Amino acid sequence: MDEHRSLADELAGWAPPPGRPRPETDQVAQAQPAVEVVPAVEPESAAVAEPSAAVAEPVGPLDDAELTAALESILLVVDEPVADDKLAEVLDEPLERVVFALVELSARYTAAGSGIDLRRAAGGWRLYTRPEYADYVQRFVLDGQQSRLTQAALEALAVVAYKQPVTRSRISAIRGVNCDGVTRTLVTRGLIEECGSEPDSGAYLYRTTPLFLEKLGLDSVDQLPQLAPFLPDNVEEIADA
Amino acid sequence: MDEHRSLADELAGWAPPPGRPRPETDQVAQAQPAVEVVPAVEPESAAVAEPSAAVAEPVGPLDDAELTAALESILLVVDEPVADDKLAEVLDEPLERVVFALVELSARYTAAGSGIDLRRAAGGWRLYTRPEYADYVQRFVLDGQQSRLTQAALEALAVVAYKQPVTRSRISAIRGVNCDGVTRTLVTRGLIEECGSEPDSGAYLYRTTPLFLEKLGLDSVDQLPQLAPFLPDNVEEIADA
Amino acid sequence: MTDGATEGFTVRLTNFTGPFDLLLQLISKHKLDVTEVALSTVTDEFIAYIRAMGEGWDLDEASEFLVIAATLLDLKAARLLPAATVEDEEDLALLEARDLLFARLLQYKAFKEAAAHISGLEAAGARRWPRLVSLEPHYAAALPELVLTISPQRLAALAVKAMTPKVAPTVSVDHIHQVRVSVREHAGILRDRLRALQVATFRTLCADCQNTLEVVARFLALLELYREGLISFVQAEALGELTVRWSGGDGAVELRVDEYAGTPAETAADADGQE
Repeated sequence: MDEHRSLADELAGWAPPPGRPRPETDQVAQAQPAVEVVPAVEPESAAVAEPSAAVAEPVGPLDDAELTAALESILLVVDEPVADDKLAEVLDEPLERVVFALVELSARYTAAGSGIDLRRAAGGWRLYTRPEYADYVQRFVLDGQQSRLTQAALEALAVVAYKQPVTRSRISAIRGVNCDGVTRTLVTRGLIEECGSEPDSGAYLYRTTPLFLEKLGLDSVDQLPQLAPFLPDNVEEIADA
Repeated sequence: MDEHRSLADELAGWAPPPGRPRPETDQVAQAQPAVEVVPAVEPESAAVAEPSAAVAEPVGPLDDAELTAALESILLVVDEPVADDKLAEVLDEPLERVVFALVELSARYTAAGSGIDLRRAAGGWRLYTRPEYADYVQRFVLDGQQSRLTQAALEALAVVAYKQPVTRSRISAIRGVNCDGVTRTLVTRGLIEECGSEPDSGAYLYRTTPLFLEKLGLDSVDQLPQLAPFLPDNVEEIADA
Repeated sequence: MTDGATEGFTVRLTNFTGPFDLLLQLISKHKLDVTEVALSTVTDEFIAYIRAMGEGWDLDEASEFLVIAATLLDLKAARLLPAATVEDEEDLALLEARDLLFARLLQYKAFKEAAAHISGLEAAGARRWPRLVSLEPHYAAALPELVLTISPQRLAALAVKAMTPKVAPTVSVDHIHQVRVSVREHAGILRDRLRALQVATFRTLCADCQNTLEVVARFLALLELYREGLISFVQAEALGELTVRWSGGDGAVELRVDEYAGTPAETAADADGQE
């Protein structure tokens, strides 16, 4: 939420170019009709070849419009949030330029009231549907909707989010109930994962996953509100005593 | 290709409105801040609520901007081309209006030089990467691709082979970790495929493909070894061998 | 969890996720802050709710409820005495126990609020779907060819490995038909056993229980013995082993244990009247 607003701030006073002419793009399109053809005449050769060799080198640097369009194309095929530096690397463009283009693109979608929402999540960028149209989208998402988390699972998840890396027994101690079952559920749902073990006890440690951040629309756990305001200063010491 | 040209014909002489103001959309966005705002005064009630009950019915007919945005949202998540009459039915709008909105949206993407291409194919509409940017997309897709499956993917493949047809959440439950990612990899690699959905949950079911059999040198899944001879005792050694 | 009233006394249980959650819900029901007065106010209700739980306990849950119930009873008893200055070790221990309970309660409360925040984010996220479609065929065709050299035997072994449960399966007790048990009877068993052993863990004391209901009965019986001042509890860490110590001396002890609702004996009728 916050980063969304700050995104807008960043872009305040920045005028998107909605209808500027782009003759270059059209020329490129006409010059490369072969790309449109679905290949598969000799798929083996393409598959066996070195990845880099199969890819034609791009023709010179990208202008702003091309960069944005290339990002849109790539974002259309990603299946998890993609880091801006990976995009910069693939496009062979400076990171700042790519980040600026992404921020601008996201703001442009929002300003235009597009049903597509470009968001930063879990340290990367990905296209999402805009929540306003969830009712319609829902009818097309055939894959079984995951049931919402129970209160117990949410509490355990909160402890992991704020205390990570953390053992199951610590989660249990904070909640006052055994948490083995809900911990297992959270691992199966991909929201938390094991990350080594505590040196002394050998007990598994758990942390939240990128999927957790993505499902919650967070870029990092730092965006969660501070726990401290809820807590008197000395609670931790007393509780750990 | 053909329908692409016919689309272009259809659109000949049609002027896309690249930068027209859309106050309605902004109003809608402002009228629904609740979706973005973190509520959670009574988390229990929210968590317990039926998914369908949580969905507010759309408020009256859609204006042009909303209709277009709703279409964008839907098209973002559909994998197979979706027929215009199905879109019209779900949106509860006249077919002509929906078709017009789709054609207009496609033209707008093209006119704006967007990296997103809305095309009619196989009797329906789907978002594709724009061919001009195929080189970049391909570079991105090939970046870091492995020719071997990870241990996790192999294990998920084994579960599908013996439990098919099986849902992703079942694979995750069996393996005790989230398997959405590896399942996608196996689908992309053509080793497993969707085969309908579970009646109750609507979750996709997966089964192995002929390519899987071919790679293993089998004629049918019936030729897979029986699981009975393996005792739990030595499972670890054999599997890790 | 449990809902509604069981015969004997009327309590309306909302879903609670543990002893701290139950305490907080009770305190907020009385519109109180988390104070000593609040704890004292809800002590009886807390114990009443524990009684009403009946089925659905497991040993791990029970011990934590028991420790908290014991602390609450201690605090309540202390409040009934004329306010005295802290002079002996027992008072000091009580103050420590109280502070620890407050600290853990407030800590839990903070995480519960954090969980509410996360729930809100989850709800908002559930109205947003990511782009997740299969690769356009010409890109998929360009992927490096897959090397898959696994043998069918190894695949079978992997399947078995994946399907072998990673954790000890828990035995469900849901199917066990309900047996009526007597708290008074179990209090007697525990009294005899503890007088002989002097010290025993809760787990040991319940080792011969045939079903959950018997564990609950032992649990309630321990509370009764505690209330009578015959035993004390020691627990090194939260959810750790709960140790019970006999402090009733060597002489014969008459138990004044009221029966609870659902007891087979005819004494069940007056169970709700007890305090």
